[in-house]
Amino acid sequence: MEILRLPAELESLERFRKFVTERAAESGLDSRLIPKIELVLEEILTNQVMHAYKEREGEAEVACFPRRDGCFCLQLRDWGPEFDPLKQAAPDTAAPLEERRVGGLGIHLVKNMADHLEYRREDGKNILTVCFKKPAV
Amino acid sequence: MEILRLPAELESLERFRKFVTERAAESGLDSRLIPKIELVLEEILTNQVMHAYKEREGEAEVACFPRRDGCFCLQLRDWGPEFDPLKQAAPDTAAPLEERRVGGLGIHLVKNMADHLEYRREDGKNILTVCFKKPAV
Amino acid sequence: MLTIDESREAELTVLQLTGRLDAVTAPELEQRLATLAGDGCGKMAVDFGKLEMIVSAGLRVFLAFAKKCRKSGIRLALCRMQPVVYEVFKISGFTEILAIFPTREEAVRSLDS
Amino acid sequence: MLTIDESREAELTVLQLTGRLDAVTAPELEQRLATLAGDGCGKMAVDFGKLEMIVSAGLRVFLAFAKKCRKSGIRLALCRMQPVVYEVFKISGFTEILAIFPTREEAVRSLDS
Ligand SMILES: Nc1ncnc2c1ncn2[C@@H]1O[C@H](COP(=O)(O)OP(=O)(O)O)[C@@H](O)[C@H]1O
Ligand SMILES: Nc1ncnc2c1ncn2[C@@H]1O[C@H](COP(=O)(O)OP(=O)(O)O)[C@@H](O)[C@H]1O
Repeated sequence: MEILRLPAELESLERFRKFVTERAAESGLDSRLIPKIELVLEEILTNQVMHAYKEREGEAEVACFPRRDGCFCLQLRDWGPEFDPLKQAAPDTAAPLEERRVGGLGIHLVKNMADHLEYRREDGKNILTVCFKKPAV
Repeated sequence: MEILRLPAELESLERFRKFVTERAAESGLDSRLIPKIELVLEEILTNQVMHAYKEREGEAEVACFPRRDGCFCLQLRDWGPEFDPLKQAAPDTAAPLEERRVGGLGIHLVKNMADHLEYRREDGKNILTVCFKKPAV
Repeated sequence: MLTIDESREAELTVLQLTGRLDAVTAPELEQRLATLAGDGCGKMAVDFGKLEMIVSAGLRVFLAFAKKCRKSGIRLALCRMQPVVYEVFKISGFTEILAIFPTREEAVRSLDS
Repeated sequence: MLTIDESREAELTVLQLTGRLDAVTAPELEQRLATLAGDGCGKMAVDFGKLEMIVSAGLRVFLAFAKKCRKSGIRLALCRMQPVVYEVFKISGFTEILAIFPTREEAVRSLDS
């Protein structure tokens, strides 16, 4: 398990991204998976910056680890108020243009891109684990 | 506070070093202090690899943060058995060549290079805090 | 990093996006689109050929802009999305409400008809 | 990264160290010194001019080698240490037990006397 903790701010996105993509590449993951992993990472980090900490300062932590079955996993942690993204209602992606609400797509994308998602609240932390299967060759 | 956690192995030294020197540079530290900080970092990490975990695997964590008085601080953590380096006896640095024992200089160097050192044991972790004063200009 | 290259020919504006459309760069695009709409642009094609990644902050910009286009009569077509970018539009249901074409020619042609 | 450049002239071997002498690179130097001692080298100067950093693993190599030199009659001189490297030798008491000179000329001259 490798861990990077940085201030929860948009300026940290790039360093988190490098940290994760290097680990993903080392783990021998198919490079076509990398953009999906980046998307998931950025959506969750952005939510931590925008929603978990709103106007106040805080920290975000990203851990990378391989699962025994060969999946590549991320764990994202913040010290914001309890928030379970898996309980969010899905946006109506079938509404016509005029009726579509702007926003609310980040968690929906995360749910669709990840192969496995798990949320837990522990020691005052939100802990979201996201796993990606290595595609069969 | 920024934190990096990696497997405790010599291969991680270089990444820890980059992490710390980039933070030190960002903090506006005098560049002449950097080699001292690197020395302290490497001595402690090497001890974690060699002694805290001996033959077994484990993790090392490095945090960087500024202290209110302007000091640049590192915090090094491991999950090895309790070990307080501040309680180690100083080596005899005045013995003639024939009588000098090989080794045992790492902690001595750390004590001499750092401006402030603090050890505590917490939650099964060894936590060593090391601070460096910004030299007066 | 996002680069926005613009070319104009009469009523048609073509934007070429290069790089990443993420939470950091989305405001730049939003700003640029607002300026173009204010300038009275009538038809716009956006070429995604060199865009490597888009996140929901980028989708948000396109949805808001498409709504504005609908109201003010600007015609909008998107084209040349890489597979992962297209997948993001697809999962979000945006492929049903935006005009997306494989090639720039088709996108431009659709704006003329 | 550590580079060890070697030049020989009759009985004298000069090693020039470039880079960092740390826990990763110290074994390389230890190995090289052992080979030289085994080859029957009689006088050795080590030029630290391009060595940026040394940690205790590097000191360990020099102390062990200096002991071996004393026993086997090899003459050893070190030179051109950067301030931080010299400080490490000083704090460890090594400036008292090893011959350290500001210039390479002085180091080589000391081996002849
Ligand atoms: N980490 C978080 N803490 C608290 N609330 C959150 C968090 N992440 C998301 N939310 C809430 O869930 C909503 C949906 O999030 P998301 O799908 O990412 O879309 P967006 O952030 O664009 O609104 C957000 O608007 C916010 O109210
Ligand atoms: N993290 C640690 N855990 C347990 N023992 C340690 C640790 N660090 C150092 N030691 C002990 O302290 C001794 C002195 O350490 P040090 O001064 O760094 O010299 P060296 O590692 O070269 O022996 C080591 O030999 C070891 O026995």
